[in-house]
Amino acid sequence: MITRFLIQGMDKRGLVFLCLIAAIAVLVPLANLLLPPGSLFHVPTSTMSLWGKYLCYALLAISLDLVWGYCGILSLGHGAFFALGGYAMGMYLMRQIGSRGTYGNPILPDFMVFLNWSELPWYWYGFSSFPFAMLMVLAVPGLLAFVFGWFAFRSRVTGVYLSIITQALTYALLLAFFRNDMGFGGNNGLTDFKDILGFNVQAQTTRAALFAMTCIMLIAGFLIARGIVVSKLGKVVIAIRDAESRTRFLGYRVDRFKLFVFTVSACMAGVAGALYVPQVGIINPSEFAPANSIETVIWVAVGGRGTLVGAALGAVVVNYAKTVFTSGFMAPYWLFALGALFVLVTLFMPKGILGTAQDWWSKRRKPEPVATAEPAPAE
Amino acid sequence: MTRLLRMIALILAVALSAGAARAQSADEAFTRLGADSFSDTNRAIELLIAGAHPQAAVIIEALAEGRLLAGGGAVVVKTKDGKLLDARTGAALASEPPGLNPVRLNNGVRRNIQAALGGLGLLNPDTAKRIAAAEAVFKSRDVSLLPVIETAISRETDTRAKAALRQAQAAILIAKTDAPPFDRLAAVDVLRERGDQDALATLRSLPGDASPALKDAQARAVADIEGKLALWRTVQNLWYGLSLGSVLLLAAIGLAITFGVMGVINMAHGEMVMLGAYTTFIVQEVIRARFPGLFDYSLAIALPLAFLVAGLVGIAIERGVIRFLYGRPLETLLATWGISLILQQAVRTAFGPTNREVGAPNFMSGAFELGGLAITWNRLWIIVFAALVFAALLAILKLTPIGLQMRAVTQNRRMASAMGIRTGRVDALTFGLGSGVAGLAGVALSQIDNVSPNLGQSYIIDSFMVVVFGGVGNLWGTLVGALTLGIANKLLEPYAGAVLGKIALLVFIILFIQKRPRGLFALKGRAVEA
Amino acid sequence: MSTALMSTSTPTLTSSLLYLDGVSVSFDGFKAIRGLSLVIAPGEMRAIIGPNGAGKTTMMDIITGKTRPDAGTVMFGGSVDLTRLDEAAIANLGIGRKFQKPTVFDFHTIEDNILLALKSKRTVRRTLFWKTANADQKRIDHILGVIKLGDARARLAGSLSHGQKQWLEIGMLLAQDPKLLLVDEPAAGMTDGETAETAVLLKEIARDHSVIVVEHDMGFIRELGVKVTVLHEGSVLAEGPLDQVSANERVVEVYLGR
Amino acid sequence: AAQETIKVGILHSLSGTMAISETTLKDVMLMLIEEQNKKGGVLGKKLEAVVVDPASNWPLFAEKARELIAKDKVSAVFGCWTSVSRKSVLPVFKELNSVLFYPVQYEGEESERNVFYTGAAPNQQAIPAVDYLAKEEKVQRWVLAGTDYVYPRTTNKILEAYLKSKGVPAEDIMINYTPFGHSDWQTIVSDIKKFGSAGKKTAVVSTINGDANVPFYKELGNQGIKATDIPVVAFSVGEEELAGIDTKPLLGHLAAWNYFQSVKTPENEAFIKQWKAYKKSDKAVTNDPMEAHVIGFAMWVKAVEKAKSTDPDKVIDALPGIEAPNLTGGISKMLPNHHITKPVLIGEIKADGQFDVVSKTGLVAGDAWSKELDGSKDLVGDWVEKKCGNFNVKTGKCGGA
Amino acid sequence: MLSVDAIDLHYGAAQALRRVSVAAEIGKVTCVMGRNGVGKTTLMRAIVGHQAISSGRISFSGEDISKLRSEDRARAGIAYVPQGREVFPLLSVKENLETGYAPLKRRDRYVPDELFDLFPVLKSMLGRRGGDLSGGQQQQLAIARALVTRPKLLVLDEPTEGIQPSVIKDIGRAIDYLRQKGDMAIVLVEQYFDFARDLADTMFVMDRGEVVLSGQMKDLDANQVQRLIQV
Ligand SMILES: Nc1ncnc2c1ncn2[C@@H]1O[C@H](COP(=O)(O)OP(=O)(O)OP(=O)(O)O)[C@@H](O)[C@H]1O
Ligand SMILES: Nc1ncnc2c1ncn2[C@@H]1O[C@H](COP(=O)(O)OP(=O)(O)OP(=O)(O)O)[C@@H](O)[C@H]1O
Ligand SMILES: [Mg+2]
Ligand SMILES: [Mg+2]
Repeated sequence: MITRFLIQGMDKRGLVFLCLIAAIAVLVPLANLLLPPGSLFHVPTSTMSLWGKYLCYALLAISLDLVWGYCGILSLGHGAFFALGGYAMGMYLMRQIGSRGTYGNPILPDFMVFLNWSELPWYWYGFSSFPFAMLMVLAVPGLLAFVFGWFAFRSRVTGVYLSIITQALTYALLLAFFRNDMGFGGNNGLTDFKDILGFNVQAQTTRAALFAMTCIMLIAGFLIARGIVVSKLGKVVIAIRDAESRTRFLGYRVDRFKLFVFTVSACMAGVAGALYVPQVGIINPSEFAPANSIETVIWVAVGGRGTLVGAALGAVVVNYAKTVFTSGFMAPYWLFALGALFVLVTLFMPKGILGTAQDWWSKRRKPEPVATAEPAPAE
Repeated sequence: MTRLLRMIALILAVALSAGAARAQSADEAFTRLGADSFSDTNRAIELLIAGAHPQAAVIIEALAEGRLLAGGGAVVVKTKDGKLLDARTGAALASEPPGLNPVRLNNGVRRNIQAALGGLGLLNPDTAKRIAAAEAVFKSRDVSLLPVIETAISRETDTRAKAALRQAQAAILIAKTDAPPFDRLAAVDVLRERGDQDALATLRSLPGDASPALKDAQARAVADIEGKLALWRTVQNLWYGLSLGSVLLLAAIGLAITFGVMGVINMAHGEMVMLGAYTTFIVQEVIRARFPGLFDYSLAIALPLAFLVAGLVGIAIERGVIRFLYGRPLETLLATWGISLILQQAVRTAFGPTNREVGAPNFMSGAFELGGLAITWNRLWIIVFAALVFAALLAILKLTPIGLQMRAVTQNRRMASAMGIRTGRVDALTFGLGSGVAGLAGVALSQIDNVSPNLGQSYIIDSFMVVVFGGVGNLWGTLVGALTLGIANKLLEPYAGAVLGKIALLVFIILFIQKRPRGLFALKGRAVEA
Repeated sequence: MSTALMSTSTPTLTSSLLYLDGVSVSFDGFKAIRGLSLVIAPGEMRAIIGPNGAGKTTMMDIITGKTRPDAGTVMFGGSVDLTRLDEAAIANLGIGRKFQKPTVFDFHTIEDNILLALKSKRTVRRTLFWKTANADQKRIDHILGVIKLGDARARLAGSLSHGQKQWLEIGMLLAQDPKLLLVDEPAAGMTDGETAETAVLLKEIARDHSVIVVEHDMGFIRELGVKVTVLHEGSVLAEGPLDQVSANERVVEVYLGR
Repeated sequence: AAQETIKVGILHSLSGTMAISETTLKDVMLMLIEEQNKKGGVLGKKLEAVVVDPASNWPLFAEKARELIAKDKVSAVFGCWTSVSRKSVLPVFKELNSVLFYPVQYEGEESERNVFYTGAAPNQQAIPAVDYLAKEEKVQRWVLAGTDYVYPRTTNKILEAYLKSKGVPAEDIMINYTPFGHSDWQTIVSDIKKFGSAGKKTAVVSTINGDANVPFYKELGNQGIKATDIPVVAFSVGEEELAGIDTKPLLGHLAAWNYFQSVKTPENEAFIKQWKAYKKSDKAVTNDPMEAHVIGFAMWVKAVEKAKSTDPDKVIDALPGIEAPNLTGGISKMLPNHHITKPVLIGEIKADGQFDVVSKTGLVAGDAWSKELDGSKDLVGDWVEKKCGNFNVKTGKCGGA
Repeated sequence: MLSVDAIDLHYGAAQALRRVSVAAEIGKVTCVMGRNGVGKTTLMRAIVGHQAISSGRISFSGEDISKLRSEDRARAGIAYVPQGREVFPLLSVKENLETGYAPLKRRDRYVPDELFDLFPVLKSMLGRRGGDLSGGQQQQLAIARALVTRPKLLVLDEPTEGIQPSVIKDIGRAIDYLRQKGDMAIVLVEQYFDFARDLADTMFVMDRGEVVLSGQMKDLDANQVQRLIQV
């Protein structure tokens, strides 16, 4: 049943995407590890970790597309789930440092030592165990999304109201995590990681493995998201997006459907965050910044809302553009370029890169009447 | 005038130099003034006063204003109109001696000067100065000034000045263990009457050896004042809340138009506010450079200009981008985010990344007391201004044909055009109005916040919260939302601290929206779903 | 009230499928429904007519849980209090509705619109692992045939004309296979021929379902040939066979016109 | 000719919230490099600046650092402002073994092999400032107001311990934290006013960061708190921040730094002239972190010349002991703990937005590890003898690793 | 007055109108009939300017208006009562009516009393929001709103849909009254044959995007028309 669920109605686009990521997952680490640095096909470690980061963002974008593109929930707080997953992973990595921290305290992380904490807060317990930490990577964002969604969807908070309270959520978490008293390292966050599962996080092989893992998770996330959207549940969810109350009159418990999708999506975002942290080496409260979540929305819009593959594409394109623009002669003016990119995409590619390409493609093949109506706006 | 000052100095000399050696030579004072050391300068002031130097008042005043120059053994007073006088003699100098530098001040020296001038001021003919001087003594509680105060009280005719002097006297007496018990009891009453934070502090400083009766009186007075102060503190917090609310209102009200009425998720709203603030900066720059006399009117001049600048930029954005996006509100988020990045960077490129100085005109500087309430003028004006903007906007939207057309267009653009409404123009005007109002907010915010390229970013989230909390599309909701959030924030802050207070407020918003999923002033009924 | 032809049989709760008694609702002080009582027996088809603004749609809103009444009883199947349930629960009890203004899922194909309405378990798990069985597909095809949109099955519903959407709504109602159908102005925007067809269709449905139809088209009502309730200003003005009510002075005055 | 250059990375935010502070540091580095090239470069090669914009985004800092080192192959990087940006690039510098010069005052508690700290450690700023206030202003009551992040937290911890050790009772210390970018200071300023009216002389020690300062000072001015009543000494407010405020009401409030533009030394005057010419603006101001870069850059040049190589290992070994003139008339020296010696200056705000130096100490050696904190009082950083950043003198062992 | 000459119209790639020609005269009621989805509404949209035509020509009072924007057509005197009413949901009834002031001169900006004679319900509901009205009330509001602009051409798309019989008669009388007044042309889309037959002077019958039958009502064979609009 599960496999059927995962591969049902796979289309060409999805297949291409899957093959591509699978190929990257195998080839890039190999090219990094086996080929000599001089070789034409050698992938430098820095490039690999950069792309590892992009792919984490891609997973985050897919998770957002699932709720926004298909269910119409414009979450302006998805960064929070990403960051929570990241913190769960960060806590594990912190505990792995053991007594190798600067103060040599076997239990307390450095930031606690120099702020005179005497014992480990209870919520840090258990994070020295990898399975527990991984469970938390899923459970913490998932639970938060569940509780938050349970209230919000039951109260029928929709549209911008929902968007803004998700923003309030991430903003509140931002402020809370900034507080040093919370015990998560305040502004500096968690950093200076040493090992993951006994392997040095900095080591080239570990990086390669993390990269491959990111690809695998991206594939898994994509398959799950796809499985959901092509199933009948996916149709219900789209119906909810376009005419929520009508769906209710058909007997669907709209709140449960939304809650399900929202929670799954939050878990996916959490996994993305967890993979992100060991690759960039730091997790800090600025990941909770509302602007980050808005940016995630923008990746999805750029790539093409409601297309999954497009969301991933958007994340990679925008972040790649950022990487390119922030170096070289463009550096002082890169915001012009990025801003212009956003404006131009909206004006000339209203359905995002993928949506526009798809239209163009289908127009060339078989003309089909297109509805001019738009999905019910979120006000 | 000079004779009067000399006389005061004499009286002071008697008062201050009880134990000091009288026969210090004035020379030492002048040497010390040239030594470029704060402790020497302090000592020199003491010496000048103790020695009742005829030029003391002039020198000290010059020192306070940075007009006292010293160097190469000479000490020179520069008069306000730029003439040079020999400090010792007061004689005019023909040429400037070489190597002169202003005698430097630090807070210690400044305090000494203040005390000296304060002592000098107790008998100043200007009532305001006398009151200020009495206040200074109240704070310093300098026992040695008691006789001067008493002389002053006996001569005083102005009731307010007399009260101030009495309070100063009381402050000294409280701590003076050898004063007659009856006088000290009376002093407690005077302080109780005064009833502010300073009185409380003074009362608390009652020495431990006081008589039981005195202690009892003091305890009652303290309790009395504390009760009163607690009440005032609540009022004060409400006032702060009102003031924060008005700032939020100003920041959000433009958004209530572009987002609330038009449905454009306008992420560039903050940048419109920023443009308003920068317009103020430019206006002030021009005024500083060309028409310094107009400085007090700079904000009045900036207001229409900021409205125009932000409004025109808004219209340009609407015509250039937004108009292609109607019916696709989510895309407006993407485009306006892009625009906001561009505007930020444009301002950064044009004006540099650092803060720009926007000064406060005189009528907006300082504070006044209203009962136990300290009210700063700038906050008061901002509240008034916010109220005016709100009323004007409400009138435009509800009472004018263009307001009606704005609402019609945003509810059903196609049908509005079929009614003959020029939708394009209305859209541009509406967006321009919202942006222009944001520009106005920028003028006000430049008075209390940074004028930097990041200005807008710091308000955008709060603005959205306010509009949504109040209920999208309802101007009254925005008003009540802003005030509620402002006041709640300020009432929470003393207990929870700024950070936790803000978190609590955000959680409150989240919970509140569960109760009222369409904001405070939610529209209800069929019409909304249609 | 004039000499209204009140229903003679006293309504009984247990024998009825739908039972409304003393229902009132007001909006901002305006009383849209006042003391409305209505009983539908199992298997009954009832036509409801009445002036614009009489409260017909509002009554359906109350039954389907969209609007909560200020006062009164609304019972279904003799024991279920509808005022305590939400829309989805009421729909799952077997009450289906066609809206006055056709509302379909614009971004789904016509076929998917029907599929979504198709009677089935509405839980998250069931829909997630749903597989369209042969029987289901047959039923969808059948319904598409009935509403004459079989050729257009793959088109997005958003691109349909007004009248086609009306048909699609009827199709969705059929797919739901509810115990009670609430049909708000099914013939609006249809040609005379289609109106007649709709009447035939409804009569067929009414053989094993209870139906409440609201319509302003007297020809159509006559075609149905069932008991008619006339609403006026939120309460029942008259009830009985069409000929009887249309002879009623008040009904002519407020509704039919001369 | 491409091989003939030595590349120097500049890692300062040019956009986002930190651009306000960091952009000038980029400019000053470009100027220094240009100047050095006029003098013939280093080791006979020209220097080439590589500028990137990490956009006030911490993960981007790490990414850009990696790019500079791995892709552009820079010999050294000058950059970062906030602690967290430093923390986020640290692993990269360690992994790829390169050199970072960090020019900003910070909370200490760090000594890394690959990082050279040219800004002040807490003992080079906070403690002398408090000493000054206690001695010169006779302050007895203290408000420690800061933005809620690591630098203020640590600094305040250190100060609290220090003040208590000097006999200040707990009720005379008020500690207050506000979020980043806090803009409504009404309540806090009135609290400070209240705290200060208890009869004892009160001062505020401000570790308020960045943008929040302007509204804070504006509110102080409006509520009429004068420096003669309650002086404020700030550790993060320099000439640049003051450029955005009307300073008249702030006359006499203080700042503690290792450099002020108003210091009258020939070195400084030359530097200011050069800077104004470079910026083509007579209003251009200089500040402390700029001086730190000047010192750091000079030290790096000397070290490279001493090592006759830009190889990071050689440069790192060569740096301790290197001396370079600072702009306030002394010679700063790189210490084995990778911090430098600096004088501490206390300045009062003048009406023109400059500072009047009211106190100056001799050269103070930067402590990587604070003596006031329990966790770190036994630690020393010594990369010359012990080859260790956190050597515990009690146990005789090197921590970590 | 109005003449539509051989227009084509496409929705995306699908053609909705094929060489449709229709004409309407002042003081006359021109009726368009046809089954569901044959393009009646589309034709009306083309006339009021909500949908761009791909070829052909629409002229009004002798001028080519095919390229004009919808608001300019309204200003030229075309008023529209759309299918589905499209009243402004959040504006009060009064404000809904006042939106019709836009093309008027200042002195004409009032709601003529005769409107309230035609639709008395509206008078009692001036303060209620348009979206709260019942379907039939909204329909009446939509017609009244169109008349506020004092149009020269009134385009009505299925105005009787969802209206109670007595009001249908009223609307019929109103249309008749407007025709009698002789200062406007009326284009009426209708499905309800009896109603159309009573009112129409000229009749156009459409099928699949084309006009398949047209002529003076009195010349047409009612059975033929009915056959065309049957299934
Ligand atoms: N949310 C609301 N707020 C205010 N008035 C309302 C609201 N909903 C309905 N009404 C009013 O209640 C009355 C009943 O409306 P309803 O839609 O039920 O009428 P109806 O019988 O369906 O009429 P029609 O035949 O025209 O569809 C109308 O006068 C309408 O204006
Ligand atoms: N927005 C649209 N996009 C694509 N196709 C459309 C659109 N609107 C209408 N159509 C199609 O154009 C054709 C004509 O539609 P139109 O609305 O003009 O029909 P109509 O004659 O008014 O029908 P009805 O009597 O049902 O109102 C229909 O086949 C319809 O499906
Ligand atoms: Mg109805
Ligand atoms: Mg139609």
